[in-house]
Formats: sequence, C-alpha cells, structure tokens
Amino acid sequence: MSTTIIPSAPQTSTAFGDLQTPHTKSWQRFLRVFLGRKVVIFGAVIIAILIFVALTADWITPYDPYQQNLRESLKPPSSAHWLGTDALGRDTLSRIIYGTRTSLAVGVNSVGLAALIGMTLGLLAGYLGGWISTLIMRCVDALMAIPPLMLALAIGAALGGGLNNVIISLGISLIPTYVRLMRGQVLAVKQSDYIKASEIIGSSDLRTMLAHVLPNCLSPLIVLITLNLGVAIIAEAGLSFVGLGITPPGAAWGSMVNDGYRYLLSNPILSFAPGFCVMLVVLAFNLVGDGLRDALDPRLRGTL
Amino acid sequence: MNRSPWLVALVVSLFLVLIAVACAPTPTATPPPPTAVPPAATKAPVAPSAPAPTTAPAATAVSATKAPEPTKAPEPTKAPAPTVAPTAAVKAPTQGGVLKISTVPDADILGYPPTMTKLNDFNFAVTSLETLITFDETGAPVPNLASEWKVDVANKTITLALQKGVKFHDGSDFNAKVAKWNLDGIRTSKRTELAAVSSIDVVDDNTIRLNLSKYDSSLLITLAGPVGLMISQAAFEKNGGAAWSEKNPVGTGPFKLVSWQRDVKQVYARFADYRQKGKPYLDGVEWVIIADPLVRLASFKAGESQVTQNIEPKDAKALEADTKYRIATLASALYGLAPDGGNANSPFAKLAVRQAVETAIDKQAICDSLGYGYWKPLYQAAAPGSWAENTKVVGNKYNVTKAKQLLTEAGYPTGFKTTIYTPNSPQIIVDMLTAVQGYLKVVGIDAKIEAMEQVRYGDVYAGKGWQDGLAMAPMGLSPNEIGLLNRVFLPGSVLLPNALRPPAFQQKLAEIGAAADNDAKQKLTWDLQKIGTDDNAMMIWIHSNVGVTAMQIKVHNDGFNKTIGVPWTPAETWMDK
Amino acid sequence: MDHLLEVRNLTTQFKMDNATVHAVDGVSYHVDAGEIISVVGESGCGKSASQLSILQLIPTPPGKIVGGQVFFDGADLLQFKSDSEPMRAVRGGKIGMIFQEPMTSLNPVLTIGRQIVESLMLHLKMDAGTARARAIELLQVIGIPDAEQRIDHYPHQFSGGMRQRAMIAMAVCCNPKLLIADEATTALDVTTQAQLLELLREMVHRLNMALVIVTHNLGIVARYAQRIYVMYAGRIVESGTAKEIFGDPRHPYTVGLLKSVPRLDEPKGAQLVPIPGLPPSLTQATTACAFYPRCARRVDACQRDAFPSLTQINGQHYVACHLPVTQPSVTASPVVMPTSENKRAVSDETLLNVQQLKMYFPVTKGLLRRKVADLKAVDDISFAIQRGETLGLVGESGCGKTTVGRCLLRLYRPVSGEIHFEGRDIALLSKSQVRSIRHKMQLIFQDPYSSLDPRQSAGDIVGEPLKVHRLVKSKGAYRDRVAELFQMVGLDPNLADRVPHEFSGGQRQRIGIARALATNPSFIVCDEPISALDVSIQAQIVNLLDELQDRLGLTYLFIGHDLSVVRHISDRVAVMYLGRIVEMTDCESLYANPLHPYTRALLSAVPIPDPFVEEKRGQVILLKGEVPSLLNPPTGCNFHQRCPIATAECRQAVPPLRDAGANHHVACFHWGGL
Amino acid sequence: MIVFVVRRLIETVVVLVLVSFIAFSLLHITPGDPALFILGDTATPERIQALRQELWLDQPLYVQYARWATNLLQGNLGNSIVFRESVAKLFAVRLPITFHLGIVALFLSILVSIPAGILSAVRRGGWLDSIINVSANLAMAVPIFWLGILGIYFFALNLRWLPVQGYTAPTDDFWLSTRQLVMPAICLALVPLASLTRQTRSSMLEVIRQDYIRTARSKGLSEWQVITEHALKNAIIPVVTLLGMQLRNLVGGAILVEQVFNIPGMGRLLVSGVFGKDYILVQGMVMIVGVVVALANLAVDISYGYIDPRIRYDE
Repeated sequence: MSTTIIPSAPQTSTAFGDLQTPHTKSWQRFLRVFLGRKVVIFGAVIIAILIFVALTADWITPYDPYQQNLRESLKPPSSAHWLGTDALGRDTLSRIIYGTRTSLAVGVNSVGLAALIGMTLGLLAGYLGGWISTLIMRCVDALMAIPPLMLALAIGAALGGGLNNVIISLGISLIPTYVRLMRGQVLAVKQSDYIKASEIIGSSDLRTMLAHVLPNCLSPLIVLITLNLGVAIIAEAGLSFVGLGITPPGAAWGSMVNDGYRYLLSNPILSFAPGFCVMLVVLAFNLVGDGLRDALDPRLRGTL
Repeated sequence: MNRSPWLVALVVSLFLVLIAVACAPTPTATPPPPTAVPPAATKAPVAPSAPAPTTAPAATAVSATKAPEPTKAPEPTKAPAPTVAPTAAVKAPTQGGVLKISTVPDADILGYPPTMTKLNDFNFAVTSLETLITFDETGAPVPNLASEWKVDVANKTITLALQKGVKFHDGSDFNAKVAKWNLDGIRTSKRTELAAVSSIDVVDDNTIRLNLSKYDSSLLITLAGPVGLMISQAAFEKNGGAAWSEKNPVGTGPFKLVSWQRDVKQVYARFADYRQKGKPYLDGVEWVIIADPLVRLASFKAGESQVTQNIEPKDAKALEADTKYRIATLASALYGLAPDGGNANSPFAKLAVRQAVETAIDKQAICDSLGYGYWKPLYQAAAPGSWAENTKVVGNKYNVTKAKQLLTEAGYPTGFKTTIYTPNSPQIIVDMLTAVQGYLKVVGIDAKIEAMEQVRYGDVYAGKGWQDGLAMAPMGLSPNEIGLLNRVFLPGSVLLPNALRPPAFQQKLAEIGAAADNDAKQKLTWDLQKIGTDDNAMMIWIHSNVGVTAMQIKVHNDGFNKTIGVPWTPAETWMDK
Repeated sequence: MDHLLEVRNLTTQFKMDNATVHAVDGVSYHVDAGEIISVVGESGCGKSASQLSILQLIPTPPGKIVGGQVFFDGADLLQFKSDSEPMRAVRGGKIGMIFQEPMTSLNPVLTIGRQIVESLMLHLKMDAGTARARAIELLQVIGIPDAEQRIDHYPHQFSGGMRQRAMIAMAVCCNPKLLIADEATTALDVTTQAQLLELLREMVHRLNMALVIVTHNLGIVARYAQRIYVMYAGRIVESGTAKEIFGDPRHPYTVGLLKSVPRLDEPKGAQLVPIPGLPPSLTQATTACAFYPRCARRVDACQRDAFPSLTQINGQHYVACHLPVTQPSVTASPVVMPTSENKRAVSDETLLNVQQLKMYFPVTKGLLRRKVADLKAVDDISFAIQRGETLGLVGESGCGKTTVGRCLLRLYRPVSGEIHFEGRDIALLSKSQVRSIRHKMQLIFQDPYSSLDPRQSAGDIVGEPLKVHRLVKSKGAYRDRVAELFQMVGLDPNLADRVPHEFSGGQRQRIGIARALATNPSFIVCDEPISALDVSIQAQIVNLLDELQDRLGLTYLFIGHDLSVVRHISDRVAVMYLGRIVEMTDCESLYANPLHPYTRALLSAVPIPDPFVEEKRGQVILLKGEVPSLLNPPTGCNFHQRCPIATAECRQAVPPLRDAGANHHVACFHWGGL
Repeated sequence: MIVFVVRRLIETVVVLVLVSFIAFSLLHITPGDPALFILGDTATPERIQALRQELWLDQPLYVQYARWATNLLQGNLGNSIVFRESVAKLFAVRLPITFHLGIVALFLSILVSIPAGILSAVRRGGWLDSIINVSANLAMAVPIFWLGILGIYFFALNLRWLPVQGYTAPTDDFWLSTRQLVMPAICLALVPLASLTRQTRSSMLEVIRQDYIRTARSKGLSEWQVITEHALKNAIIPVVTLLGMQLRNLVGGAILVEQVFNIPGMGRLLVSGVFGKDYILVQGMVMIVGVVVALANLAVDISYGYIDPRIRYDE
C-alpha cells in the first residue's frame, strides 16, 4: 500500500486525504463565482421575483386582469389603479402581473422547444458526423440564411397568431443557434481524453454520448438558453408590433407594449410600464447569463 | 501605422456629424413646422406661414364653403339643400401649393376601373380620374363628366349626355365612344355592378344610352363610383393594356400622376388642360403612405403633411381641440358580427340567442370610450340618422337581465363557448371586440377571439367561411346605404358564406333594387330593417364607424369626408399661402 | 553594489476568489554581469512570478507587487510605474525575456519579422529598413535558414524550435545586459532543447550578457548554471554555486528533489525517492517553514519558529533551514534500494506480438477531398512484449509513439499488420469485437486534467468500467471494489464522491490509474503518464506503477519522451524516430552501448543533474536541423539528413531492424562499422 | 484558397436550394387565398376562379414549385401578386434603401462598439466598464420599435431636430436623407452595437490574458501599442464572426425599423408580402436575403484569411 520506503517519511501514504483544495461541492463553488458580482445578484433577484409573481399571479393581482370597465378607460395612475387603466378600463397593474406568466411562458416554451430540438440535432450531428451531420448542418445553414425575425414572421403568418403559434414560430427561428453551438461543443468534447477513456473502458457509443458527451456540452448551452429567454420575450413584442400577437384578451408584456403605445401621448404609462418590465427582465436574463457563463465555464468568455 | 487614433477620430467625427445633424436648424427655420420641399421644385419652396389670421377657425367639421364655380354648373334633378356654413367670410381661392396627404393603405390599382376592386383605390383614383356622375353634399347625384341624364324606367334605359370638349391627360378626346368603351370594359370583366346593363349605344358623339335588362335603382349611384371612372382608351391601347393602365391613370381629372412608388407615395402634378378653367388651384398633390398610425399622426403634427386620413377617434378628439387643425368625420361603415346561420347545432341557430348576444353588449359604452363619441351605437343596417334608418325598429338594446333571460329561454342558462373571428387590424377593432367579449362574459358566454391577418380572414369572409361563432362583418357604407347588403346577402354572393340569409330579407333586397323612386325605396328599406333586426336578429350590430380626416386649417374645399361616395374634391381644393 | 541586478525582499501576491496567493514571499537574489544563474523549483513555487515581478509584467489585477526593491543599473525598477517610460526602456531594451511556450508567446497574427523589428525600432530607434536588415541578420545568427524569406512568415509556419529561436532573437535583439529565460526550453524536444541551450550559452558569452535560467529541470541547471537559487513555496530555500548545491545539498527539499529524479547514468534498479505529499497552496501566509509537512527531518522548531533566513554555510552557499547547517547532507544521488533480487518475474509467455504494424492517415486535398498522400505515422514496426515485462517506447514528439499505443488498444484500426494479443490477432477486429476484449487492455493517459470527465465523481470514474462490463454483482460489491481500487493507488476511498478538479494533478493521475485497473487488465499502455506532473510527484507515480506491476503482474508499454524516466521504469526500451523503431534493447545496454546515431544524440542531449558528471561528459552531440515532417519524410533512412555518419546507402534504402546480438536490435547500416 | 471558395460556393448553392424549399413551403402552407384578398368585396366565383388560374393556384404544389424554380434559375423572380410588378423591379427600388440603412447602421455599430468594447476591457472593473456594460445590456433589452416611436416624439415632434419619417435617396437630397436616416440607423444599430460591444470586450479580455501580450509588454511596448498593435487584431477575429451573424439581425431589425420610420425598404415589403400572402414576393425576398446572408458569410470566412494568417484554406 505504501509507495515510499523511507522509514523516516512523515506520512506512510503519499496522497491520503491531502487535497489540493478543501472539499467544496461543485455547486458551492458555482454559487460563489456566480454570486460574486453584484449585478448578477440583481439579475437573479429580478428573475426570482418574476417567477414568484408568475406563480402567485392569481392571488396578488388587485383586480381581475380581464375585467373591463369601459366607463373607467384610460385613467391615469391613481390609488385605486396604481398604473392606471387601459383602453377597455382594465387595471394595468393586474395585466402586467398576469403578463408575467404569459411572457415567461413565451420565453420558456419557445426557448425550450428550440433547445430541445436544436440540442438533439446538434448532438447527433456532432457525435455521428458523416452524412447525417452534413444533412443537418445544411438544413441549419438554410435556416440561418433567413433572418430570425423574418423566419418567425413567415412561420407566424403560416400558423396564425395566438400564444402557441408565437411560441412555435419563435422556437423554430431559434433552433439553428442551438444546433451549431451544440455541434461545436460535441466536436470539442469528443476530442477530450475522457471520451477516449470511455471508449477504452468499453462503453457503447450511446453510453458515451449520453453519459459523457452530453453533460460536458451543457454549460454554454445553459448560458445561451438564459440569454435567449430575454431574446424571446423581446421578440414577442416585435412580432406583435408587425401583427402577430397573442390572442386578446390575453396579456403578454410585448403585446401590451404594442397595444399601449398607441396611447403614448395621452397615457404613456400603458406602454412604459410593460416596456420597462421587458427591459428589466431581458436585462436580468442577460446579467444572469453572463454570470452563469463566468461561473460555469470561464473559458466561454468570448464565445457567446 | 497606428490605426486606432484614426479609428477614434472617425468615431468622434461621426458623433459630431450626428449631433450636427440632430441640432442643425431645419432649412426653413420659421417657428411652425417646416413643410418639406416638394420634389417638383420648379418654383420656390412654399414658405410655411402661421395660421391665416383672417380665417376664423371653422366651427364644425363640415363648415367649408363651396367655392364659386367658374364654369356652368348644371342643376341636378334634385336641388341640393344649400348648407352653406354660417360663418366664414368667403375667401377667394388661392392658387398654388402642393397638398400632401398622409394615409394608409396605398392603392392597389389607380388607373384601370375594371380591376379596381377596393373602395380604398377610389380614394386615390379621383385625384386623376373623374366619374360620369358624382354627389353633392346631400348625397344627391350631380353631373360630373356626364352633364345630364335621363332615366326611363318604363323602357329600361338611361341616357347620359357627356361634357363637351373634355381632354384626357394624354391629349385624346373624351367622347361617347370612349365612355362606351370604358363601361363595356367593366361589363366584360365579370364585375356584377353593371350586370343589369344589356348593351350600350353611342347615340351621338356626346351621348350614350345604357339599355337595361331590368331596372336597377342603384345604377346611377354606381356610375358615381369606381365603375363610372373614365380613362383614356388611346393611352390604354398605346401602352399595352390593363397591366399598364392599372398603374398609370390617364383620365380627365385635375391632376396627372407623376410617379407612384407603391406603399411610399403618389405624386401628382396639376393638369393644365383641365376641363374647368382656372382649376385646380393646387400645383400638385402628394399622397404619402405611412402605415403606423402614431407615426402618421406625428408626421402630420410636424407639418410633413397638410391632410391625414384614418385618424383614430382618440387622436381625433385631441386634434379637434387644437385650433391649428380641422377634422372631418363621416360614417363610413357599419360594424357587426355575423352569426353562423347554416349550422343547426350552433347556439346561434336560435333567434333568442342572437338577441341575447346583442342585448348583452353595451354599445353606447363602447362608442363613448373607444369611439370617443364619433362612433354611434348601431341597431340596424343603416347609419344612424340616415334615410335608411327605420326609427320604428325596436332593436336589441343593452339589458343584461334581459340577455340572461333570453339565454335561459333558449336553453343556455349558463351560457356557452363560442369564437369571434376578426381581422387583426386595425387594432381598435380588436379592442372593440375585446370589449364585446367582456360583455358576453358577463352573461356567461365565453367567447374566444380569433384575430387573423387580413389575408387569412379573407378565407372566413369570402372563402370557406367559419365553422361556428361570430364573424366580424364590416359593411362599408355606399351612397345608397344598402349597396353592401346587396353584395353580401343576395343569392350567389361569396361574401360571409355562413351568414344568416332569411328568404324574406333577400326578397326585400331584390324589391329595393327594382324600386322606381326614392320614396318607394325608402319604404322598402324600412321594411328590410325590420325583417333584419326585429324579426331575425340576423346580424349582431355594434357600431357605425367613422372615417376621420384631419387637416391644417389652411386647407380649404378639400371635400374630405363630406359625402359618401365622394372621397374628396381635388379640383376645388386650395390652400392659404 | 556592483551587481548587475539585485533583488531585495521582493514580495508579490495574487488575489484569487477570496484568497490571497503569496506567490513570491520576500525573495532576494542577485545577478552579476556575464553570469549564468538558475532559479530552480517546481511549478507554483514562484520562480516565474519573481522574474515577471522584476519587469512588472505581473498581470495586475489580480497580481500585485507589494514590496521589495529591484536594483538594476543603479535604479530601483519598482519605483517606476508599470507603463512608464523608464520601465519600458528597461523591458526589452536592457532586460530581455524568453518565455516558455513558443506557440502562445508569439503573436499569431503578426509576422516574425514585424515582432522583432518593433523592438529594434523602439529601443534602438532604427528606421524600418535598417531594423529589417538587422532582424534578418539576427535570424541568421540564431540559426534560422532562409532568414530572408522566413522573416515574413507567421509563427504558425515555424516549428516549435524555430519559434523559440525567433523568441530568442527578439529578446537579444537590443543587446540587453540581462536575459531571462523562463522555462524557455521546457516545451521542446530534448534534442531541440540541447540545440537551444547551447545557442543561448554561446550568445550570452559572445554578447557578454547575464542569463537567468528559470527551470524545473535539474539536469539543465547542472549543465549550464554557475550559481543556483532553489525556490520552494515562494521563497528561496537554498542558494550557491552549482557544485555546492549538487555536491553538498543542505536543504531537505533540495535533497528530496535530487533524489526523486531518475538519472541516466545511474545503474538500473535504483528506486526513486519521492517527496511525499503535495506542494502547499500558498493561500495562507505562513511564517513557519512551508516545507514542514513534507520534510523528512523536521523538528518542532520548524513549525514553531519563523521561517529561517538564509544562512551562509561556506562560500556562496546559503540555506534556509533550522537544521542542516551543521550536518552535511546525505549524498545527492538516489538511494539504490536493495530491490528484491529477481525483481520481476518476466515470463517467457509473449503477451503481445506486433508484426509489421502500419498506421497511415490519409492526407486529402482539393475540391473533392481526394487522398493525395499518406501520413505514415507508424510505418512497419514489429516488436513483442512478454507477460510481466515493461517495454519503454521513447522518441521525440511526432515520432508516432502515441499512435502505436492507440493502435495496440485498437483506438485506431491499423492499415496493415498483425497485433497478436494473448494469441489472438486483434488488428482488424470489428468495433463490437474489440469491445469484448477492452477489459483486458487499458490506457493511462498523459494529461490527468483532460482524461477525467469533469462532471463525474472520482468514484464513478473508477467504477464505470465495472458497470460497463458488468463485473460486479451488487451495489455493495461495487462499493467495495471501488474502495479497493482507491486504496490500491494510494487514495483515500472517502474521497470517492469528489469531482476531479478537487484533486491535484498527481492525485488525478492516480484516479486514472485506478480506472485502468478496474477491469483487472493484463496489459496497460502508459502514454507519457508523468510528463505533465511535477518532478516530486513524478517519482510518486513512477513508484506506484512499479509497485502495481509487482503486485498485479501487469505488462506495460511505457511511452515517454524523457529518456531517463523511460529507462528507469522499463525492462527494454525501443527508440522511435519518424514512425519507425531505430533501436531496441534492454535498458542497461541502451545507455552503456547505444548503437544508433540517433540514440546517441538523444542520450547526449539529456543533461544529467550532476555538474561533476556533466563536466566530464564533454561536447553535446548536436543534431543538424529539425525533425522532418511526416508528410514529407526523407527517402531511405529517415534519419539520414541529420545523421553524422550517413552515406549514400542511407539515402536510398530503409535500414531494417537487425539483431545486433544480446537482444539488441538496431536499424542502421553502419552500426558495425562505427 | 480557390478550392476553398469553390467548395463554400457549392455549399452555398445547396443551402440556397434548401432555402428555396423553406421559402416555398412556408408560404404555401399558409391558409388564406391571395385571390380572395385581392378581390376583396368584389369577389365573385368567376373572378376568383380566373385569378386563381392566373396565379397558378389551381396547380399542384410541385408544379408551382417547379415553375417558380425554373423561372428563378433563369433569373426571373416572377411578378408580385400584391404589387402587380416584377419582383426584380421592386427589389431594384427597395434593396438599395435597406442597404443604405443597413450599411449606415452597421458602420455606426462597428465604429462605436469596437472602441467601446476595447475601452471596457482595458478599464475592466472600472466605472467606465460598468457604464458600457450596463448600456450594452440595456440596448439589447429595449424593444426597438418602441424606442423608435419615443425618438420620434422626442426628437422630431418636441424638439423638431429631425424629420418624423420617410426616406430620401442621398442622391436626391443628401442633407435631408441623412437627417431622415439618423434615428432609424441608430435604432437599427442598437442591437448589433450592443452585442458587438460585448463580444469585443470579452474577446479583448481573452486576448489580454494571452502569453503573447505579455511578450509584447516584455519588449517595452506601451500599453497603447500593446492594445492596438498586438491585441486588437487577435481580438477582432471573433468579432468578425459575430459581424457576419449580425447581418441577419440587421435584416430582422429593418423589418421593425422600416415599419416605424416609414422607410420603403425590404422590411416593409416583407410585411406587406407576408400579410398579403404574396408568396411570389416573399419567396423572392427570402431567396435574395438568403443569397446576401450566404455571401456575407462567405466574405467573413474569406476575411479570416486576411486577419488570421493561421487559417489556411487549401487543406
């Protein structure tokens, strides 16, 4: 058991219990770096609030967000309506609170869709290579050749408006980035010795792919997902501006900015309030994305 | 060697340029908004002036005086009520200036009536083309290119005498032959408007006669619309036909098209050989297409245009309060929802349900809050206050209790689920329907709004129709009030295919078409209203929409939004210097 | 004060996360004009940081020079601001610096010429034309052929050795008074290293510069340095002339270092004595001796009292230790352990027999990616390994040794040849067939950092082969086996739930070894398993491998570039050059009686950590030029262009590997007639 | 090099064929009949039938695709349904406008972002860095159409510094053209500007840590020389990659910006085309944009060769 033979050696074993760093769980280290910058904490807090609001929207809204009162339309902010009312006399604050849910749904679902499909394709293309990779990558190139908003607009026009279709069209337009990033990651990870090691110990391709390649490719993708959540929320606003919004009376922040900006002169708060929310959330996702990037993999700086 | 100082210098200079651009005084730095210099800059740019102090602001929207006409004005068959505005010292029109009008959407077709399908196109077309007949401010037909006409109900003919010595923009003559060619073009294009005309005779060089297969009281009015626009046959034939003519209007109108950049602008110049000497007063007209309502309004307020169309009611209200502007409003369309009639399983198959739905909606509140009072609640297929309105129709007035009761009677005490199909623009219509949705919810009807892009809505409106629920049915008003009802509800129509079409209603429509005189027509129309609303509740009416046009007060005699069927009067329009 | 450079009490710290790393902790030394000194120590001991601090090249933040004085040319350099005019005049102008990685230390997007010329223009105020002419001249002096053309090439178009030559040209171009070579030859092959060090020595003498060699390689120190500073944990623990240090090492660390490296000239059979434990992390400012936990001769005072200051022993010999001043240290040479007489039972059974193995990689070109040539990474080699034996495979980078290992493990499918493993030819087995024999042959990787999945825990890494091959029946058995494997490689089984980055390099390598052992393989390819490790850790791993072989009867193919290590661990050694084996023999006769000229050059290039021996060795055999590209190998004998004894015959025919008797094989036409 | 370009061109052609599939199928699975849309209230069964025939809508899809593709190969993009004009002619008018806007925006974003990114990296952790960082993050977080309207009301309507809307060719009236372009260009530049700034900053930070920067410092170069002569060229490589990608964002952004500032470019054409179901127009547009984007990517790839000597194309 001992590898040293000098009798006067202070320790019988060379490496027992003697660690380079004190034992910190990787998530502890992650948290320490992640929360090391104040702006990141700011972003994380915003997102936490956002999620909290989305979950508790039913209880914390002062009014029914769909309850209209035409006689009380376009009222400026008051103690009864902190952010005033919109053209149909609905409480803006309540709608913003409910909009959190929709906006989050747009972000999470469209990005989730894109990430799921994109990562699967990217994994296959990167790991299998050959004609499958060529096929996938050419299709991705083709999608990449069409600007995302243009693509989303065209898909949106094909599918029609409404929450689900907005999610689908945004999702599809986001896919190419995931495929590319995932494939790049897989190709890089595939070069690693530990993938060779996996082959040498006799793992099957599937096992290697799922147990070793996939987990090690995730860091930049998690960052991309975070950044894209903001992108999707803001893109929803753009889509509804050109005419592909969610169905009324639903409220998403993007649509609310678009609906409200017609009253920019008389009731600026109608577009400012949701616009501010969009800005804050996108900012928060960006900050958290940056923080994640630093925490998950500092080498990623400059790749996203 | 060092590119970076250079880079920084460039950035700095770029910023400087930006700031300079932003801060630089506009070329004409007079306090009011500078008008952009018209491109046809043969003359000095029109210096913008402060509001002419001599002109008192017009009190009402329709206050402009009718300019004295230098040429003979043949008296129409029916004397127009002289509604000369009480105020306004009559000023002599001033010559010159280019009128810029901002609007949306652009025309599809400017110069070929047979394919001109949208009312919107007519808006632009009258700038350079003229119709045979037009309307005065009361809506009565008055001469235009036809100097007079004779209707022979018994023999089923209409004889039109044409103005003499009229030239097209290309120099060719306007005469009976050309007029017949124009109308024949419409007839062979599968359009339905002239379906009643069996043939057209050239009586002499300045007279044509329309021979009818059956008498149609709306025919004269039709000739005041797109169908009656006259274009140069010579130019059409010389330049290769319809495709060219569609984009190149060559008419007898006061302005000639200089250039048309689709969705951007149309530029017109004064036609020197216009048939009315001394007119037009303006040197040119420019239509500027600005899609976004807010930007359009801002552009107008910044003085980039003198007239702007399709103003939203809320903005109209604000402009109305401003002495620099004048606004003109006119009921333009009847907005209602068409229930699916063909489907026996649909709740809407029951009269009580249809009545309940309409009763549940507080139309007045909608008109007040979204329409700012410009909109009027609608209870039958006629603009409130028009001759077609049957004041005896009870209608379905707002009454939540009654609505609930009706629903219970119909077997839906807890309401039902349904869908409202609508185009997704303009936004205000979606807002209006959202309000409707809210009211329906109160009585338990859970309506989902399916807001579609225009082209997709085309399938609902004129194609496959809709499976269940209500479809938004904007019925543009025409001079004879029921023009659109004709198109929708007569047999053979492809519009609103699922709408209810009670036979009695269709019968009545046909009778109205054959009515010999206006009194008979009015009486029949009143019957029609009763059948449509009280007997059947075949449409769920919401409001009568208004078109709003705003202009600077220095614009006179423009004729915008004065009469249904006359988009504006370009020949009469003039501006203060 | 007539020293060229005098450093007093230099202290540099780095702020990391929440901790402060005391990288340089009160270091004082001096350099005289024309002198060659060496700063020696393991990675992280602060030797580079101290040199960078002199020129204020420490990245700030996180680094910060917190104290000390650096007198150079009569001025205290630390009083100047980092980006100030006088400081910059010293940098490059009066003190030149050569860095470790020629690949990353040259700007990849600027031509070599541009990078030299800019110094000349800056410090010597030359105009562009003169500077260029001077640069070409310099490149010629430094030994770059076709300097006129090469000056406009980019770094990537240069080989590693060439790049480092260019780097030297850059550092000396302004005739500095002091040259600092910071691990300047570490990344290079041993023959190139010898070329460059000789070049440096010559330059320094010719231009009357002083040279500071910063290195961990004791051999280089012994061969070139006049005076030596030994650093440990940010402090200098011993200093003196080379002979004082090597002949009479006083500090236990110095002693330990010397004992932990194998020496080419020692008789075979010596066991290395590693320094136990790990170097400290430097995050705590300790006033006591930092070597205390690893010290074999520690006393209470070491822990209790402040760090001992350097005390003069005699002459220029100083040491910072509580004890050794009075007692001359043990001899510096490794302890020859009385290893068991029949050290290993090498059986007669041939475990692995490789015949005419060829591994070519296609080189494609053009639009259709047609194959235009073969890259002959392994070109017709044959050898056999007996069960229980260690065959060492040694050669410079790019010679194909790693490819051989991977072919044997069937990570590559060879183009042709036979690989008989346990009697079965596995050369052309299909992928699934290979999988069935995977558990019998394993690999230990070179890089302990990239060969462990960073997301797996150490236990999972070691246990995965058990799961893949279903070698354990129950969870309990699995846990037991993993614990057993941990203990086998000297790791605490309680660390099984930690992830690789929590371990040091040496510990990671142990995890890698445990993984390789998991399936009870009979054959293990060790692909440079220690070259990424620190000297003191290398010995631990070498001993571990030795011990495991004894205990488990393993058979090794030990691939390495360090001739002394390979020789130390192997029973027989095969020397590879450009895809072919040029010489194969048992390890004693390799040093005693090398037959191939390449082997002899290689042996000569390896410095021996003993200035007394080095003095006697005489002239180093320097090879001409560089290793040719595999894409365009010379005809005939691969080595003929660089061979001092090549004849026409060598240019035409490939010399076969011939038996020179006594199990000694050599591929040279001239071995007999030397 | 030539081999590389040829290979990339072949790839580009394959990609463009796929793009044409996407373009074609997207618009053809769209419900809604353009014939009905065009005819509006005057639709009658006969007129609908006639128009559908004229537009080939009565043909099976593959026939429609084949006819369109054949025409495309002959350089004929077809006739727009909504605009009743040759698509090529429309593009001839519209493309230069969007190009003008895009180029100005691109230059604006490059000229601002690269110095800002460098500054931010060099002053890492300082207040300037924080300001630049937060601004860049904010710029990515603002809906640009909303910002555009705000700009219009502030700069054009209240301050009267700039025209509200419109586009004038610089050849017609350079001064007016420039004034009209200021706000749209800034709005359009915002997103690329922000991401380029972030990219420049991070790749600069990455480069500054490299060994060769230390080498450069060890030669006695000043910090300024180190940054401009040694770091910048290396740091710019990933920025160029991103720049190639930004083209897509510019086209996307142009859709919104042109709508807000009433600029008659490709973006507005696209919106009209998509909502008018003018598939001929939209297909043509997707193809044109696809070609432009693909060529831009090719240009980016080739430009690496000039920036980064390590990239060799002949392998």
